[in-house]
Amino acid sequence: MERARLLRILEGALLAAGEPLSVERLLGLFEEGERPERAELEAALEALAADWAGRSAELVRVAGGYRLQVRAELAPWVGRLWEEKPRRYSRALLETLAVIAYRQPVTRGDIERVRGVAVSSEIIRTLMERDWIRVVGHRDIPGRPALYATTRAFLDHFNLRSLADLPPLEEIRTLAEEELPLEGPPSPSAQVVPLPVAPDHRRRSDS
Amino acid sequence: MERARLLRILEGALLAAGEPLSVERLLGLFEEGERPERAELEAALEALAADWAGRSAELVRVAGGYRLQVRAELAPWVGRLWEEKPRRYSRALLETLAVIAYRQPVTRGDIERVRGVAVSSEIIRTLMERDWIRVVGHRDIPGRPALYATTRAFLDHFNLRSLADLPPLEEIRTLAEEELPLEGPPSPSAQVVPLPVAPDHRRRSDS
Amino acid sequence: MPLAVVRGKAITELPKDLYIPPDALEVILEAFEGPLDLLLYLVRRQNLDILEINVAEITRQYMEYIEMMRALSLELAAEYLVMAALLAEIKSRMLLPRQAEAEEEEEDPRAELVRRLLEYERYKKAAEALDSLPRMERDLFPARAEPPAPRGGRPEPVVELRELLLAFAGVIRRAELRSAHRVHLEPLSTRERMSDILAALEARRLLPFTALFPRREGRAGVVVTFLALLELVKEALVELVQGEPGGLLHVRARAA
Repeated sequence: MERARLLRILEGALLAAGEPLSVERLLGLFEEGERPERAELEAALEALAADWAGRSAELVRVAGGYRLQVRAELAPWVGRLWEEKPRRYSRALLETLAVIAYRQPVTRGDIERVRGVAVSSEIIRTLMERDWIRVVGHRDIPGRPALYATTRAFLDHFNLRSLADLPPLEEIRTLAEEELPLEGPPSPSAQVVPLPVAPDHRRRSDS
Repeated sequence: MERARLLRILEGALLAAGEPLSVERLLGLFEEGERPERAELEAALEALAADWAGRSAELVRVAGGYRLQVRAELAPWVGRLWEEKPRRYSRALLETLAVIAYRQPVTRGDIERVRGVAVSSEIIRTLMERDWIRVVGHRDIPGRPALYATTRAFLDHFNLRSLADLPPLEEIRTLAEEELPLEGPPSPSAQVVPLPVAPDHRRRSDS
Repeated sequence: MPLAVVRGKAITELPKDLYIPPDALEVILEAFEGPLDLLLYLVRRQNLDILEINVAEITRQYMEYIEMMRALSLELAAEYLVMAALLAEIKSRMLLPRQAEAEEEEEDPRAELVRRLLEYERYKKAAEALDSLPRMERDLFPARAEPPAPRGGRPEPVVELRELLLAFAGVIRRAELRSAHRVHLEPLSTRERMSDILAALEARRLLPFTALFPRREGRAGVVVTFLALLELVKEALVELVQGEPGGLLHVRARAA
């Protein structure tokens, strides 16, 4: 593969990933016949880094691999992108996360069957990037779909010691329909909910 | 602000955002004293688009604003970054989406009349969840069925600036006398199907 | 070996004008998006213009499909039967002699059907055109770079446990509306342990059975791990292997 083409592919992948890419992962983008040597790939990455010198982003090497990063000097402007409103997750994402938490390890197909709706790649990606879910294996069926499970970071965020601290299904069933905040505003306070051991507990934090 | 610096800031913001940014949002990145004129900003965006010409990504304008996106020709490599294959949508879903896109606002009944089969709730739910369609009102007939229309996110996802950019619907052939030749009289009134409303129309109701 | 039994009569070969490779029959019959789609196919297969539709012939072929689908016990949407009735009606009206004076108001009985077919075909093509547009996640990907550190760090949404539970309550409710049976779950400690075991097997392909039972967890831990293993075996996610009779048990992930 000619150098210019290799550079374009690498740059495209780094831009699309938005996360660090290891040399292995970058090599994995190529089919066997066209796959560059490792040294060739590394040389190409160096050339790419030189290409980006003096531009809005730089190619940096971090623990997880290579990533493009917007230069720190642009922070005063770029940071204003997010000044106004904190993002919120969609209901679809929360449902997907809940299904993974309660039924893990599950494939995307499993989630779709429970939810009755297609799960977008974006949701899975967001949850992976947030480090709330991870791939723990693959199911031994055609396509070898990934099996997802929740992570330590997930437990930490929700202040749980283990999944067993999540309320059992029977309790969730009793959450009344009218309690469902379809598009309700986020409750402003309480980022941390007390451990939901006893149901009364949880309801108290509700009110 | 000098042009080169302006370009760097815009590029940095577009890369950091990873989603379309409107001109307003881009103007909002600058403090009052340094804020470029709208025309200046738009000229800078054009220059940026020219900068990216022939590279791994391109600057495009979609409904939600300006977006830097990795070129489609790199999809074969970039797509390998993720294990999940991109979703393929069923014909039923695509046909439902097409009827909504071209004839909006429509009720489920309208869609069913065109397609000749019931529309599954799952399809509607998937489309709602992907944020490609939404309810824009209710028709004032018994049952007050919901009226569906496409969203800005739909246009963004399909790389469109407005509904006018959709591939044109095929011309309607009217049933003229000489065209239904076998027996019987010609159909008296060729029922003409309303063309999709002008896009601008609908977009106004969008905001 | 009959392909199907229709009205007590065994069909050993498909009607010639309906030729479909027999092993593809079900797939093809199920591929239609409804009666209009099927009719459109029948018309197009004869290279006919929709405007030149021959109702008697199309009706005959349509009915053969319907019988075929029934014979194969494929799920037949009610719309197919409604269309069958409509076709029969049109056919009979075409046979009736027309009265001269009525002729003026009377529409060609086929007109409405033709109009619907033309209309459906437009949207069918529009759907294909839509599908071939380059789209995000499939052909195009947003170009992103890590935001700059100091102020950039995009604030991640905070989710409360309650939101998560309510979302799940909604899922359960919908799932139970769809299917009569209730959602049931293993105890969460078991599911969690299943994930842990799989994760351990991701790192090392083969683990000694005993390595999964850390001493410090005591009896409760043993029970949870054992239940998790049974569940993993049941779901065909892992297998237990033994090199020789009486040898050491090993656990291995099923997917290679």
